[in-house]
Amino acid sequence: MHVIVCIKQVPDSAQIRVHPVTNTIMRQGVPTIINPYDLFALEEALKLKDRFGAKVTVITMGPPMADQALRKALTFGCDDAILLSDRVFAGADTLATSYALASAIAKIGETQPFDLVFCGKQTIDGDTAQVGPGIAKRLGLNQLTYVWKIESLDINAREIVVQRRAEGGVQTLKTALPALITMLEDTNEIRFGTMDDAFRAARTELTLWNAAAAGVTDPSKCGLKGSPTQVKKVFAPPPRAVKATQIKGDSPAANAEHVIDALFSAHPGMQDDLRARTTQNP
Amino acid sequence: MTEQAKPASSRAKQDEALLAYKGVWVSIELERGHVHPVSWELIGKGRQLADTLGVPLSGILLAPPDAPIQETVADAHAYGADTVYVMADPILAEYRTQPYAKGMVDLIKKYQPEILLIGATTLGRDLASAVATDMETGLTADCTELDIDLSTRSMAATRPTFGGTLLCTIHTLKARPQMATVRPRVMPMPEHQQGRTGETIMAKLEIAEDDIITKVLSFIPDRDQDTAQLAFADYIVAGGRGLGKLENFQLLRDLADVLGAEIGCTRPIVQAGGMTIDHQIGQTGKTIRPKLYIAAGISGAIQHRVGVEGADCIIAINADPNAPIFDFAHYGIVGDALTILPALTDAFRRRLAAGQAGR
Amino acid sequence: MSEKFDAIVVGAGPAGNAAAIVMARAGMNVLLLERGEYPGSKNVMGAILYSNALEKIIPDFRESAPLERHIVEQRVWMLSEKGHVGGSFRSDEFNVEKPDRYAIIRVAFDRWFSNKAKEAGALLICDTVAKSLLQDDQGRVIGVKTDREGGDIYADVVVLADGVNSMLARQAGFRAELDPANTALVAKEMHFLPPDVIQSRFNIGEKDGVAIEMVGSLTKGKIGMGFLYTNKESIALGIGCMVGDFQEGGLTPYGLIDDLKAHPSIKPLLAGSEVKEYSAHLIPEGGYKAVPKIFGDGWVLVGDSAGLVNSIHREGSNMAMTSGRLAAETIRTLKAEGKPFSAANLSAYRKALDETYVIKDLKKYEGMPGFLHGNRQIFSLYPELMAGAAATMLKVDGVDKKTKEREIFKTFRQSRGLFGLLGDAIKFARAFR
Amino acid sequence: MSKVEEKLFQNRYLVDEHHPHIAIKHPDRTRGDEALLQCTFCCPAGCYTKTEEGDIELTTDGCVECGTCRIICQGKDNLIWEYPRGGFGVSFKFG
Repeated sequence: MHVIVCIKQVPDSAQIRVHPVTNTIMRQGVPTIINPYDLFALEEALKLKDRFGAKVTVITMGPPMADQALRKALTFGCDDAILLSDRVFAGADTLATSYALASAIAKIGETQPFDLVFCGKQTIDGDTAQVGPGIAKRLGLNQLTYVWKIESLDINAREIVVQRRAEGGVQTLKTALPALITMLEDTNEIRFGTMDDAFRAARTELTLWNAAAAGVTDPSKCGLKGSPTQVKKVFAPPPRAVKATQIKGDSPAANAEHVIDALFSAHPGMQDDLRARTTQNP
Repeated sequence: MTEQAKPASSRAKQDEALLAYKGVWVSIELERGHVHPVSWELIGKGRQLADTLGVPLSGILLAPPDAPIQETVADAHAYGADTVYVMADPILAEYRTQPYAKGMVDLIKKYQPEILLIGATTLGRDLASAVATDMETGLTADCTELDIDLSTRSMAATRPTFGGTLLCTIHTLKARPQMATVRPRVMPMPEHQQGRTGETIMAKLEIAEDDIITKVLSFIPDRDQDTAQLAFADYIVAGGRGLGKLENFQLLRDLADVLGAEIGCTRPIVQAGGMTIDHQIGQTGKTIRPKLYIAAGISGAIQHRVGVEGADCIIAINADPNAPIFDFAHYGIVGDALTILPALTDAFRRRLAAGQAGR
Repeated sequence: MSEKFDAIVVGAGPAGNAAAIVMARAGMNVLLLERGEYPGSKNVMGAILYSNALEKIIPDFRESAPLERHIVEQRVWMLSEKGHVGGSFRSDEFNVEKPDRYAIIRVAFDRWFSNKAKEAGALLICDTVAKSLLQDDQGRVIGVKTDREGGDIYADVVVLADGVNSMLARQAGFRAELDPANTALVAKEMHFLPPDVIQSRFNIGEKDGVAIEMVGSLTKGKIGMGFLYTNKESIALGIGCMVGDFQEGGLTPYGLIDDLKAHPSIKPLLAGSEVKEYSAHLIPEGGYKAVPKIFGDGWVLVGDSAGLVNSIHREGSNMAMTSGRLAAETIRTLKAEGKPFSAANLSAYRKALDETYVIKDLKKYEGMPGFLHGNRQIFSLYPELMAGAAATMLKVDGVDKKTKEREIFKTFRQSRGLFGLLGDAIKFARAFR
Repeated sequence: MSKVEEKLFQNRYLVDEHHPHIAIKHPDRTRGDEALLQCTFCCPAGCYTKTEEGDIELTTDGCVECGTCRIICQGKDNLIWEYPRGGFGVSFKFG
């Protein structure tokens, strides 16, 4: 069994601050990390390695320094790591990214057929959740997004049953391999690799592919040229200084009445919405 | 943004192809007989964008035949849609990517809208990325603002980036339709103009069940879920160290029951074993975006604030008048949460008792 | 299958990197273990780099090392309640082709330094904590146990460069726990400002930097020292006291640094800055007397882990690099001669260290810790007296200078008494001799 | 006390959810423990807090791993002090 996991090296956005006075974006000292959502995909793939002895290949598209993210992924126990790096890819939006990754994954499939591709739900810098589905579409993989749990996996019958988060509930789906799974957050916790994993990560030769090596046939579909969307400007949101309106009441009961009056007048639909919810389950 | 210098002819040819795309479309999400409100919010926004561009606004509805289609189409017209494209087929009973994407892409290729808005629900996100890849067009997710740049007639989509610390404005210049998903409760609800009518165009779903590999085995609605769904909950009541002993959290549960709300807490409560980690709200816990968030006995340190700022309305109860939470809550009650919570519970129970008209 | 190396270095700070580079260059099979996510992620320092120690390891370090500013002005302030009195040494001497001191940012520097170790051939592994030493039945160190599964790693010699807390050496009973009376706790903040604002406030050019060392009443009679160093687009501000003083209460570390930030001499320098990091670190200040045994069967102790810090002159990282280098050179020689890494053979490391400034300087100030304890007034009284004296002398109010001098002498005598003043002067001189 | 929380918010932490690296050995016997009481005003990250009843509680989330509490409590057998698991805990951006 062979599983491919796509990861992305992103700036640790929790560390990006907006200067309170000048409202400029302060990026100093912001380290790069593996996109946190991808860690749930990595752990799920490694569980398949534990259960079925699956080979886990991790791939990322990015600048040369994205190799650090791959090395970190190896320390969790992945077997192989491929860095997709080429100037042609620079500035790619999600569509162009999914094209490049899909080409590379197809290239991997030529020599080592794969059963599953894992992606994180989204990235914390792009937040668009489109690369996974984009790859699935291009490679004709069955797309299973927001997966909560893999219920069963039958390699011989080429079948997988997953639970995924749907609108207002959880859906159980059955589909055929090969499939692409994007994992929901908080579904598992990334493991702490063994010492052998750490040594292998430090010593493994990373496979470096440029566009040609990755089997990209149409460079115009990559990078900025291949990106229909273009970021016009990045700016800091206007500071939201809302001071609480203090509810003045001489007793807890009076306070309660006043705040509910204020609440329902500010949010007209809320009383009916609440009433509808609570009468459903008395 | 100056147009990249391209040989005039190929750009002209390309512009012409783009010009063929006309009109604003909004995906109407009808699942299990219920239209997700974000669809109407987007019809309202779509109407605005269509009027700015001087083009028609259309809804697009994919649903099983036994769904309340007529009723939904009528509502769509009432909220402002000029036309509604309907694709009714039993295959569409439970959402699956393949049939829904196929249906939508066929309609897009046939009627060529220039803008397509989809609600950023789990269904909408899954569907939008599949459609965008098929159409090889641009998709901007979770937008907070949508405007038209009349100089290029292209849509300016503004969305949060880097985890919400920053915003960015994105254009889709050389691909159509310009796609965008928008989160629920971001755009205002439009007015329901009773009696407003419009056109309805039926279309056939060109895919058979046996062409579809993925099967839906079951669906369990959220209400029966045991684990806290804080990230998706509309109403949340949370407590912090200010409530004192863990037994006092029962007051929180009483209020939550009356409101049908989820219960949350701050980091120290999880550490003290008061609640499990999936109830924790804040920087190292969940980020919540409820309609109403009631915080009792929570000081509101920055680590908590970053997790709750997305709430529509925050009511804070704290004994300390200058607790930081009063700097970002909408309503504040300075007092002892142990007496105010029961008062709130009774007041809400009376107000929400069935049939009791608003005071 | 457990791994075997010629040498394991624990800690990728200045001492560890220095040792790893020297041994790796000698062709030894070296493992460099770092518990943090990347080298520097667990290290905190005021952050002035003195070039001499590093030049002996990487002579052309200036070409590639991430250096913030080279220091062109060194100021020494005694802070009083309302201001400061002090001197500053600024001269073109600093603007030589190879400046001797730079302000650096430790995370950037340590990552660079560890890359040099990797280039030399050392194997760097982060995210891994060395939990304890592996010893044979004679107590000889034969490797380390890490916090990863299957984490026993063997080596002929282990270089303990794990910093001031020196967990491994203490656990193995090679050295004692730190003494709160002789260990300083320093709180530090990184304040970000646009480069041109820093340059205008300190009257320096693009590459130049200012270092301010402070001592004073701000620490409310506790033995406390502060610093302010200018980086390219940030200012490192820190202040601390002995842990023993904090134990007496009345002053938290974050309260202390907030007081410093509000001090009239400091506040204007930081106006409009954005704090991007708050950290704290221990500094071993026991001096010569507190330096433990730094070698044994199969192990050596280098850097802060060996307490090699001369706090009077704010020297720590250079001593770490020198001790790391000397330990590695001793090991390299023994390896070449095929000799075992016994305590006797490794004692050559200590002998080499004795000949350098490291031990000589520590010996010179051997009495200083004791002096500072016994004479708290250094930190509370004298700064006030000196500031008062300066204010009196400089105020042009018609009072003749002679009367002013008598007045100043009267205030000194009143507070310390004639013999007190003499005693302080003698003890101070002796401690500095 | 709130002052230190603003400072800690600036730092980068990889909190190791289920493995706090420092623990009070006898949580039921902290009242009157002089050393632990000193930690409440010596710890630079304010990890130690005294409750109204006088017990000392420890939250290691904001710990900067300086070691001050360990050397204050040395010899009192009231504290277990270790480094967080590899890569976890505070991760300085500048140091």
